[in-house]
Amino acid sequence: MSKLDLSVKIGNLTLKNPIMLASGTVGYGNEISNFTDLSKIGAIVTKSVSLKPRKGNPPQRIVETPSGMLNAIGLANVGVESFIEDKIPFLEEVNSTVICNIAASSIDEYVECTKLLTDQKVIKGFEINVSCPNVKEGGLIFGNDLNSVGRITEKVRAVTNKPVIIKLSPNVSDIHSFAEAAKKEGADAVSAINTLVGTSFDINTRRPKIFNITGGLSGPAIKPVALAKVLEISRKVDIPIIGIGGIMNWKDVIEFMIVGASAVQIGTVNFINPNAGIEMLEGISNYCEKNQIKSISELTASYQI
Amino acid sequence: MSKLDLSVKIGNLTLKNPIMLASGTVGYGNEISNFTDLSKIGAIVTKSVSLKPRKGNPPQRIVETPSGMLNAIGLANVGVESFIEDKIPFLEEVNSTVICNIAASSIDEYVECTKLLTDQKVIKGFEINVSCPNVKEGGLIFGNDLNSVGRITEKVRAVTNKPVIIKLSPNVSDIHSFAEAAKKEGADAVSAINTLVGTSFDINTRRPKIFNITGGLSGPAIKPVALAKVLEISRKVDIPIIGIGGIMNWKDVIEFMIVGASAVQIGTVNFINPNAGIEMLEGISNYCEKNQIKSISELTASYQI
Amino acid sequence: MIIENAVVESIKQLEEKTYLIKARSETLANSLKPGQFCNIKVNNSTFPLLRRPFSICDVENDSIFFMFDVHGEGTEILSRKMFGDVIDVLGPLGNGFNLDDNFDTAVIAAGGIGVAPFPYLIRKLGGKKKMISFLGGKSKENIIEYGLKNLSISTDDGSVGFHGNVIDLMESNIERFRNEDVKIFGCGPNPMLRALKDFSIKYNFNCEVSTECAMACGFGICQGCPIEKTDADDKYLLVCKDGPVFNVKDVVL
Amino acid sequence: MIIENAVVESIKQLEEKTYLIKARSETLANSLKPGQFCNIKVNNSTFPLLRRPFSICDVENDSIFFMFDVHGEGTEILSRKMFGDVIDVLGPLGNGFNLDDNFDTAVIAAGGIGVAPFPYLIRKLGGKKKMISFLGGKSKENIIEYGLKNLSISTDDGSVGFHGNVIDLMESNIERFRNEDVKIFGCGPNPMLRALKDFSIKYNFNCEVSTECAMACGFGICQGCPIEKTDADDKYLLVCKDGPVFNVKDVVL
Ligand SMILES: Cc1cc2nc3c(=O)[nH]c(=O)nc-3n(C[C@H](O)[C@H](O)[C@H](O)COP(=O)(O)OP(=O)(O)OC[C@H]3O[C@@H](n4cnc5c(N)ncnc54)[C@H](O)[C@@H]3O)c2cc1C
Ligand SMILES: Cc1cc2nc3c(=O)[nH]c(=O)nc-3n(C[C@H](O)[C@H](O)[C@H](O)COP(=O)(O)OP(=O)(O)OC[C@H]3O[C@@H](n4cnc5c(N)ncnc54)[C@H](O)[C@@H]3O)c2cc1C
Ligand SMILES: Cc1cc2nc3c(=O)[nH]c(=O)nc-3n(C[C@H](O)[C@H](O)[C@H](O)COP(=O)(O)O)c2cc1C
Ligand SMILES: Cc1cc2nc3c(=O)[nH]c(=O)nc-3n(C[C@H](O)[C@H](O)[C@H](O)COP(=O)(O)O)c2cc1C
Ligand code: FES
Ligand code: FES
Repeated sequence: MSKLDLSVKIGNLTLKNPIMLASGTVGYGNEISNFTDLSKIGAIVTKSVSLKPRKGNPPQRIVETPSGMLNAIGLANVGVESFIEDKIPFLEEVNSTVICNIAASSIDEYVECTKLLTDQKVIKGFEINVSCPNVKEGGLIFGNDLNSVGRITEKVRAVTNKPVIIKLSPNVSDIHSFAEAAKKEGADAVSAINTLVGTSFDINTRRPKIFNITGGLSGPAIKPVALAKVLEISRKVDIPIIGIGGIMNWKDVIEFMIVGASAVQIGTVNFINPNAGIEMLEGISNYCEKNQIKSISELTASYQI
Repeated sequence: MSKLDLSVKIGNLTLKNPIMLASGTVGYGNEISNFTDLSKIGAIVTKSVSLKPRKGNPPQRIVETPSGMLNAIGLANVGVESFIEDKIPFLEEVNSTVICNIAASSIDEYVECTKLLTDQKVIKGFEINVSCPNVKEGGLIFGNDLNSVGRITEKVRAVTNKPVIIKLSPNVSDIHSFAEAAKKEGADAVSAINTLVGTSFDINTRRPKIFNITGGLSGPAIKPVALAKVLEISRKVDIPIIGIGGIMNWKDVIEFMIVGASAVQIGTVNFINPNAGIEMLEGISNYCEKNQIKSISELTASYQI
Repeated sequence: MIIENAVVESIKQLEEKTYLIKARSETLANSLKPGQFCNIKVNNSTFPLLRRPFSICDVENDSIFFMFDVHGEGTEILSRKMFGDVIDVLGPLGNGFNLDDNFDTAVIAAGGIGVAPFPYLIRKLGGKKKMISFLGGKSKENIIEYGLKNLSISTDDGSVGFHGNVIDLMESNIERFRNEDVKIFGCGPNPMLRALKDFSIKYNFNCEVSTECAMACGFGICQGCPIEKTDADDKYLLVCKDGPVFNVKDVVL
Repeated sequence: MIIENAVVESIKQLEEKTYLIKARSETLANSLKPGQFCNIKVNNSTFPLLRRPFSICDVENDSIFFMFDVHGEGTEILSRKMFGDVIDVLGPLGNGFNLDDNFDTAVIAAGGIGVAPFPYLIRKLGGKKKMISFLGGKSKENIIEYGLKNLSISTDDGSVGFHGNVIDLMESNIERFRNEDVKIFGCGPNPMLRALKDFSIKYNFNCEVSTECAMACGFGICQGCPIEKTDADDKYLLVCKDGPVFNVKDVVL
C-alpha cells in the first residue's frame, strides 16, 4: 500500500496534518513544548493577540462543568509588540507552523494588528477571533452580527496576502450565513466553533462562579453542537472549515472531518493531555489504512446522508 | 420556625412546588407513575400533542453523548383526540396538575389544538412548543423566528383563558427578544430551554447515528448554557421563567431559581431516576430551612451580581 | 417496576470480554420472567449518563445474574465491580418470552452475547420441554456455553464447532427438530435475527426473538426505541415496552 | 515536566475525609521540590474532565505521597484507588518553597488539609533547621498530624488543642520564635493566609505561602489561575506557574 498522505489544504495553506492546537489553549507554545513536539503538529494557533497587552479578567476565570468547562479569561495577552519580540523567536526556533489569532475591540484594531504581523515569516495565516464571549467590546457584538463579520473580513483581507480564517460564534441560529458572509468578503476558511455562552452559580453565595458572570463552554459536552454547526456550514457553503469543539481523541477528529472539516483544532484536551494532538496522529493514520484512504483529505465532507 | 412555603406562582397559575416534569420525558404520565407520585409533583407537562397523531421519526432516535443525549423523536404522539379520550382520564385519576404541551406545523394548528383542549378541566395551562429541533415543519422555523413566535402567542392567547407558556429555542443569539415578543403578545410565562441542535456520526459507516441527521441535545452537558439563557431573560425581561436544561439534583433546581426561574422542569433525569423530582423536594426544603427562606419563591432571581 | 440496590455477590470473567455478575436483589429476583431485562446505572456520575439495559441471564433464590460483554465505557465500569459493591437496578422491564404457547421442543438460537437471556429460560422450561440449543459466534472466545443444554456450536472462523453461521448450523441440524412441535427462541445481532426470521418462516416454526436497540429510559417514557410493525404503519411499537421479545411475524427486523 | 503512570503502593484513610496515597513514580519522585504540586487525572473518562492538583506531600525513594481530603467527585474517585491501580500524574508543577533564604528556624503554619505539603518540607529541612509547627482545623477530625514535628494544635471548636484559630495560636506562642531568624511556611484556606500575611508583616517575618485556586491546565497554557501582584497592576501572576508558593509580600491574597 502506498504511503498515506496526512497533509491538508486550507485555501492556499498546506498543513502537514489536519491537527491544529486551538487558540487560548496553548499560549504561545513555550509551556506545551515540554510535552509535545510542535514541529510535528499541523499548526499551532496562538492565544488571541490584541494591539495592546490585556490583563484579562480577575479571578475566578474557570469552572468545571459536566464533561466541559467554562472559561472567562478575557483575552489576557501580551499584545502585538511583545508577541513579536518575546514569543515569535521561540515559535521560529521550534519550527512550528503558526496561525496567529487576532482579537480586537474595533474593526480598526483588527486591521492594525494584522498589518503589524503580516510580514512575520513564521506566521502562515491569520485566524480572526470575532467570537470571544468574554469581553465587553468586540467579541460577540461582532460575532453575532452578520454585517460586522463581513466588514471585518473585508478589511483584514485587504491588508494581508496570507490566508485569513474567520473564527465563528456558535451562539447564532444560522452559522452558515456567517460563513457565507466571510466567504463573500474573501476569507480562505472559517473555524467553527468558538465556545458557547454559559454560566454557573454558587448556590450558597448566589454569586456567579466566574467573575465575568458568563463564560465560554468548551470540552466534550459541546461536541454534538459543534458537529452540527460544521455540518450546517458544509452542506450550505463552499468554504474550507476548521472543525473545533470537544475533540478528545482520534475518533473525534475523523468524525469532524466526515461532517465537513478540512482540518481540526483541539483545545480543552491539551489541558488534560498536552501531547494529545501527536497521539491522535497515530489513530487517524491507522483508521485511514484500515479504510484504504490514501489521502486524509478524502474524508472531508464524506458523510453519507 | 414557621412552615416553609414551596408553592410558586407562574402568572395566575399556582403550583404546589416548583418542580415540573418536562414535555417528552414523561409521556402522558402512565408509565412514570409506577415510580413517582404524580399528585405530589408541581406539574406534569405532557408529551407534545399535535392535532393529528404523529408516527415520529424512524429509528435510531437517540444517542448518548458525554454527559448528555441527543434525541430526534420527531414528536411521536397520539394526537388531540386520543389524548382526550385515552390519556386525560388517567391524569385526572392520579390527581396531577397538568400542563398540556402543544406542537404544530402551522399557526392554525396551534390554535385548533388549544381550542379543542382548553375546556379540559385537568389541563391547568398550555405550553406552546415552538422550538422542537426534530421536525421539518414547525419547530425551529417558528422558534428561531421572532415574528412567528409573536404571532403564535397572539393567536393562541386569543382562544384560551388558561395560562399560556411559550417554550423557547436556545438556538438563537438573543433569547430575551423572543421572551419579550411572547410577553408582548400576552404569554404568562416562558420556558427555557428546549434542546440544542447537535449531531453525532458513525465513523465507520459515515452516517449520522440518528435517522433525522440532527437531534436535540439535553442533559447536564447543556446546563451551563441553559442557566445563561435563563439569566439573560431574567435580567432583561419581566416575565416568569420556567428553567429547563440538565437539572439532575436539588442543587441544580436552586441554581436555576437563583438565576431567574420561578419554577423548573426536569427532563432527561427522569430516564435515569423516575422519582428524581420528588427526591429533589427534600433537598430544596432543607436548603431553604438552612438559609432561613420562608417561601421558595424568594429565591427567584436572587442572584448577587 | 422498581429500583433496587443490588449487592454484588460475585463477578466472574467467562471469556476475554465476557463477564457474569451475580447480585442479590430480593424483590426483583422474585418478580422476573425470562426475556425481561433490567436497566442498570453503572455508577452515580453523569458519565455515563444513561442506564444500560441487560437481559436477565438467570435467577437463583434472591439473586439475579447478568451476563455481559465489555463494549464501551459503561460495561467496562460494570466489569470492575467487586464483591459487596452496590448496583442500581431498575426493573423488571419488557414482556419476556411467552412460555404458554403450544410446543414440545424449545429450540434456542443465540448469536454471541445473545446467549444472555437463555440460562433463565432453560431453568424455567427444565423438565417440562425438550431443549436443543444452537450458539454461533465470530470465534472461539465469543462462545459462552454457560447454562446452555444440548448445545451445538458454530463459529464464523471455524475455530470451534461448525464452520459458518448459526442459521446454517440449524439448517444442517434440521432433521433433529423438523417434525416436532417446535418453538424457536432467538437472540443475537440484527442480521442474525433477520436470517432467523426467514428460517422460521421457511419451515413454519413459531419464533420469538429478543431484540436490541438504543434506549434512553427502558420503560416507555422517552419514545426512543421504535420498531416497525409488520401489519400497520401508522405507529411504531416500542422495543422497551412492547418488546424486547417479539414474535418474528409481528415486527420488521 | 512529564506525565507518568504511577502505581499505587498503598492508600490509607487517615481521618473520616482524609486519605494518604503512596504511588511509585520513579522519574517524578526524583525531581520534586517541597511546595511543588502534581496534576492528577483520577480516571480516563470525560467526567471529571480536568486533572486535579495536589501538593507533593512527601517523597520516599521512588515513591510520592499525596494527602487529600475528599471534596467532590474527583477526590472521591481517588479515594477508591487500590493497591496496583495506575494513576496518571503530570508534574512537577510550580516553583516550590525557597529553602535557600537565610533562616535558622522554620515555622510551619497549616490550616486543615493545608498540612499536605509539609511532611516533605520537613524531611528536606531535617537536621539543618530548627522546626516549629502550628496546625489549625475546624474540629478534631480536621487535624492530621502526619509527618509534622514539634507540633502545636488549635481547633475552632476547641475539640482538641488551643480553642481558636491557628494565627491566634501562633500569637500565643510568639515568644518561642520571636527572636530567632525565622521563615514562616504557610498553607491553608485563603482567609487564614490573609491573616498569616498580616501576622508576618506585623512581626516582620519572612513568609511564604502555598496558594490554591481553580486550575484548568496547571502549567501555564490556559491563563485560568490569575493572582494579583502587590506592586503592579498591568498583569496578573499565574498561580500554577509563578506559584503556587509566593512570598506574602508579592501577592494580594
Ligand atoms: C433489551 C436489551 C437487553 C440487552 N441485554 C444485554 C445482555 O444481556 N448482555 C450484554 O452484554 N448486552 C446486552 N445489551 C446490550 C447492552 O445494553 C450494551 O452493550 C450496553 O448498553 C453498552 O454500553 P457501553 O457503555 O459499554 O457501550 P457504549 O457503546 O459506550 O454505549 C453508548 C450508548 O449506546 C448504547 N448502546 C451501545 N450498544 C448497545 C446495544 N447493543 N444495544 C442497546 N444500546 C446500546 C448504550 O446503552 C449507551 O447509551 C442489551 C440491550 C438491550 C436493549
Ligand atoms: C496547587 C494546589 C495544590 C493542592 N493540593 C492539595 C492537597 O495536597 N490536598 C488536597 O486535599 N487538596 C489540594 N488541593 C485542592 C484540590 O485540588 C481540590 O480539593 C480538588 O481539585 C477537588 O476536586 P473534586 O473533584 O473532589 O471537587 P469538586 O468540587 O467536584 O471539583 C470541581 C472543580 O473545582 C476544582 N476545585 C475544587 N476545589 C478546589 C480547590 N480547593 N482548589 C483548586 N481547585 C478546586 C476542581 O479541581 C474541579 O475542577 C490543591 C489545589 C491546588 C490548586
Ligand atoms: C481557556 C480557554 C481560552 C481560550 N481562549 C481563546 C482565545 O483567546 N481566542 C480564541 O479564538 N479562542 C479561545 N478559546 C476557544 C478555543 O480555541 C476553542 O474554540 C474552544 O475551546 C472549543 O474547543 P475545545 O472544546 O476543544 O476546547 C479558548 C478556550 C479555552 C478553554
Ligand atoms: C427524549 C426527549 C423528548 C422530548 N420531547 C419533547 C417534546 O415533545 N416537546 C417539548 O417541548 N420538549 C421535548 N423535549 C425537551 C425537554 O422537554 C427539555 O426541554 C430538554 O430535554 C432539556 O431538559 P433536560 O436537560 O432536563 O432533559 C424532549 C426531550 C427529550 C430528551
Ligand atoms: S427506551 Fe424510552 S420508550 Fe423505550
Ligand atoms: S492553570 Fe492553566 S495557566 Fe495556570
